[in-house]
Amino acid sequence: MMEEIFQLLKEKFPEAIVEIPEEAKDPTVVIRKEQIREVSLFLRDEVGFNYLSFMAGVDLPERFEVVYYLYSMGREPISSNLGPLAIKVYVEDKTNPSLPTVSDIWPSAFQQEQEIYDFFGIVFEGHPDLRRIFMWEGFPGWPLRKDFENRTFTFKELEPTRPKAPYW
Amino acid sequence: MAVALKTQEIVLNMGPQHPSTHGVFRMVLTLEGETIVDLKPVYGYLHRGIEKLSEGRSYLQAVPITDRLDYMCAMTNEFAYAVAVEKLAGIKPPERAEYIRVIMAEFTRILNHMMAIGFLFNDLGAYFTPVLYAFRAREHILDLFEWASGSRMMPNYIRPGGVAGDLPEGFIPQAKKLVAHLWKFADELDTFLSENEIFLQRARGVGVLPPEVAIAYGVTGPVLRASGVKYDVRRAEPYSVYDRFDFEIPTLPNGDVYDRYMLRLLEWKQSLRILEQALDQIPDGPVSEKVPRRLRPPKGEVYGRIEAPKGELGFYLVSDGSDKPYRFKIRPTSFVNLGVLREITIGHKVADVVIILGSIDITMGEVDR
Amino acid sequence: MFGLGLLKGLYTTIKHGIMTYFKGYKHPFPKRYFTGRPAPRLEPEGVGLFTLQYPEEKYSMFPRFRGALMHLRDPQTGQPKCVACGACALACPHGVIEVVAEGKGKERKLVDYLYNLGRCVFCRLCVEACPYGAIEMSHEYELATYENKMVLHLEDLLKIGDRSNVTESGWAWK
Amino acid sequence: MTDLENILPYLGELIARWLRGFLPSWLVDMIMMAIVGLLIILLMVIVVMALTLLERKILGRLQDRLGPNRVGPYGLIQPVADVLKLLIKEDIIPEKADRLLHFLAPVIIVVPAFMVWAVIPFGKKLVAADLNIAVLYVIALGSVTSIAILMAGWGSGNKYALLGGFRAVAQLFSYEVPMALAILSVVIAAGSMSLQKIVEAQSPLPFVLLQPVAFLIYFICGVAETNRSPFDLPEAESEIIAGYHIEYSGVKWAMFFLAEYINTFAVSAMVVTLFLGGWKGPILPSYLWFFIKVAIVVYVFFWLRATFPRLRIDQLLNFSWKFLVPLAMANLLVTGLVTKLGLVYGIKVTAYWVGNILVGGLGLYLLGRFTPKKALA
Repeated sequence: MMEEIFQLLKEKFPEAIVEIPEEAKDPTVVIRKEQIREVSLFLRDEVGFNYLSFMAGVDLPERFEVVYYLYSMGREPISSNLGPLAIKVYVEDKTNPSLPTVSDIWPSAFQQEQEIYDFFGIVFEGHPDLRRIFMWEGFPGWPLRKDFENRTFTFKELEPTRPKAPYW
Repeated sequence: MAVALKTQEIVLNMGPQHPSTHGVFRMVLTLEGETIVDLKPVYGYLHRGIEKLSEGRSYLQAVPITDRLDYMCAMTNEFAYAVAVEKLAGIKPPERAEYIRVIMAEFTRILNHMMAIGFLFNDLGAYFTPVLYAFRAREHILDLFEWASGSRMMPNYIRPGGVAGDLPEGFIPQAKKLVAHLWKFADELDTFLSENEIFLQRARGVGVLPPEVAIAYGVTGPVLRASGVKYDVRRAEPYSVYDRFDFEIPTLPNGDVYDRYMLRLLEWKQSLRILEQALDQIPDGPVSEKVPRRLRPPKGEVYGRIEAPKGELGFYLVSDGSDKPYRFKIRPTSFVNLGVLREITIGHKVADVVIILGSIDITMGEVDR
Repeated sequence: MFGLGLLKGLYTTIKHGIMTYFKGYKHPFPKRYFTGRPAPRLEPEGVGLFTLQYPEEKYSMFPRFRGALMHLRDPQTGQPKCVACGACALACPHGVIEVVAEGKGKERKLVDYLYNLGRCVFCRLCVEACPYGAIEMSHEYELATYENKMVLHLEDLLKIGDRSNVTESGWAWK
Repeated sequence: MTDLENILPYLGELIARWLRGFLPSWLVDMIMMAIVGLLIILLMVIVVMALTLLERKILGRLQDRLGPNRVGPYGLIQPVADVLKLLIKEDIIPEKADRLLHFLAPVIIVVPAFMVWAVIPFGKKLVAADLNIAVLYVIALGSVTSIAILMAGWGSGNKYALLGGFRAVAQLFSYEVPMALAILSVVIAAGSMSLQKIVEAQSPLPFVLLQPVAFLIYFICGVAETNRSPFDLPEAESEIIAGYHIEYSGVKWAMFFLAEYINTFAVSAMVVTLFLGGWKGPILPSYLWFFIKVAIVVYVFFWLRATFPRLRIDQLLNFSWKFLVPLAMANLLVTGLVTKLGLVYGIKVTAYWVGNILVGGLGLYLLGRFTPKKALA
């Protein structure tokens, strides 16, 4: 099943696929970040991956990775479930990481992208409301990056960064 | 109304200190009269950085931390984590451990559903009665958990590779007794609440979530199945020993608050069916595989998921070969389910927002992590 | 017909209300003036009074209950079994334990054992890590203090161990 | 028994006779009225204290709990502790509040609550003022409450309070209409507006048996008038937290609390007086019968609170205007027709019954048809 999908992707977007790692535990395909929207639309509409389970950012020493886990669900097709299919996007630029949003393709990406922005500082171009949702706007640093200073912050340090009420 | 009366919109802050936002959730509502025009969820009041904390701990030390994600159903959190780690390290837990896990997970599901129903009625204004009845039955379940693991709510019982210890003597007869009682309690709640005309009026046709929207927003669990989508990880991607049990995935067509309530009741009964089978079939044998205390799984990444009471709960783990996870990502059920809140509340009244939120059934520990 | 569902609901609540006088924990006199034996856990019945008047009535704890940490003594010598290997401190997810020891190698001797109760999550990972069976979770759960005395020392932990009448670690997990 | 029955009027007469010895009679009348008023206020405060404890105890029992049990044996001194706590609590006035309205609202809400008791007959001879328009007086006083609630809602300068105030006004105004109509059918059946006369008209059968539909309507409206569950929208705990009294604390909050419980008690007393035969009853003195009956009605109030979820505001108003008002009017029509026919008692009772069952059954059937169903389509 997955082989066919990979074949389909290779035919349709030959230049978009960076690699298909063989040793991965879940079927994985690495997509160039410029083509992620087209590939996503294709996977959603033509293949039927209508359910984006989650998105995760990973901070590797050489690059950022954003992982999309796709499944499919429908009204009745318990037997015809696709997935999982992991799409990976490498974000090579570590200083100003950015990639296109998929929040209009899978609305569930809306909050997930906010979360990744909040924790990794990866900007999703075209996201309608990209803001920090767990930390406050102006929190120093991106907590889940590996270079984040892992220590106790004092109140005095953080207080000036906090937005003043009303802040909605 | 033919002529709409123009009124000034007011911005109402619901939460973080509000009796029915289920914790420290905050909604910024824009109201026209009592009708919701806009809703903006605000998170982060319970953010503890669990993902970051877990990256600094070994695979075993992260188990007590997963307990504190969705503190209502700690057992399933551990279960999901164990499934992920076992997939990562290639461990196969023994048979008896799998059965114990299923028993614990199904008890947790019942516990969560009864509390969800109870708190839904609290939001509806039933002044604590269903909640306290549910608390009462929950206490019996928690007694079992305490008996087996030593702690009511933070059991730290299901570990990668098995469970912490075998079931104590007399556990299974007591559990069977409790299952019989829970059948009765389900029926009692059914007569108590299901036909209540006030509840029907409040809940029918409120917060309707169409299946397409539900899928697009990644909603899982009872909320999804109440919209008529037959999707359950236990059947879609069977983990543990769920493929051995005979049970159904109930779905309901309307996707309103009432259906979400009803679906929890139906699922509760299916869980009891699983429990009856599991308690009968449980084999003897060891309960834990030999797993080193400092587990060093091979390099790679993995996503392990289970059907938690609230929906799909998964852990995305990236290992770099060391004894600590390189990336510890939680796929939080409540957080993803909450994404659809704005979509289904706009146009309803203030009183409906709280019950829609209650019917989605969130735990802030899992939303904010 | 409208109202049948409402009547069913009313029937359920009044049934519970009446049954509290007959089933469950019985309090013919205000229990607070007669403190007695530990209360049993109720059998699952569904009706009956469920209030336990806490400070006077208490549950008896399950054997595996995880309360505060305690140190066990060697029954022969009466000395603490702990050899200050530090496995517990390493296993703890929250850095609760600090082992203070003297000497190196065979000479290593336990001097003090700092247990930060304020940070403990009672997960029992330290006990499982202990190769000598020197520590165990006690059944003590009323741990609130008026002073900021959250760090327990070796003698406090030994006192808890003496109180709890346990000689073997992991006795409940067999 | 007659001694017990007459003990309070006799005492009053004794005091009055003694006072007349050295005071002009108009002054004596005034003093006697003041004494009666004070007695009623005192009684009400005690009743409220008892009610707060009873409510918590009863709710506790219905929920498998014990209720308050810490202060004194069985928690009997709990209300005293509550009152003390409320009295010594800091009184906070929000910065954005309209200070005058914020101050006046608790005063205004508590006065009509006490005033209702002037006309309610506690016993055969125990009524402060046997007005011949007592029913009108009670209805009129009931509507004053909504002004105070609106004042509190607006004056607090809080959005939740404002929502609560809006809800309260809409609710109280809507439920006054069917309430008045329900009382009217009782008045027609009794042929008088004086509450004493209405009580006396209920022999041998109380009006609950003759006018079950009016009883139901009045009871529902009474629950709504006192803002109690399932009609507690103005102070909906889970939605708008406490509604109009969210910004009140200490003594002012206690005033709202007092008024609410007195109103609950007053509505129960009105239900008893209008429908359950008032102080009538065998053997025991009349005032005891009155309190026993009121206690039963109050228990039902608490029972409802423990069982039912709350309605939504639009459903609440629909229920009043589209169901209760037409039903009350139909009931009024039936009552008027039957009374006008001037039949002998036995036939009249049967006619009432038939009419009520027809009206009530039809109403409930229609309501059931328009209620969503459990059926899983």
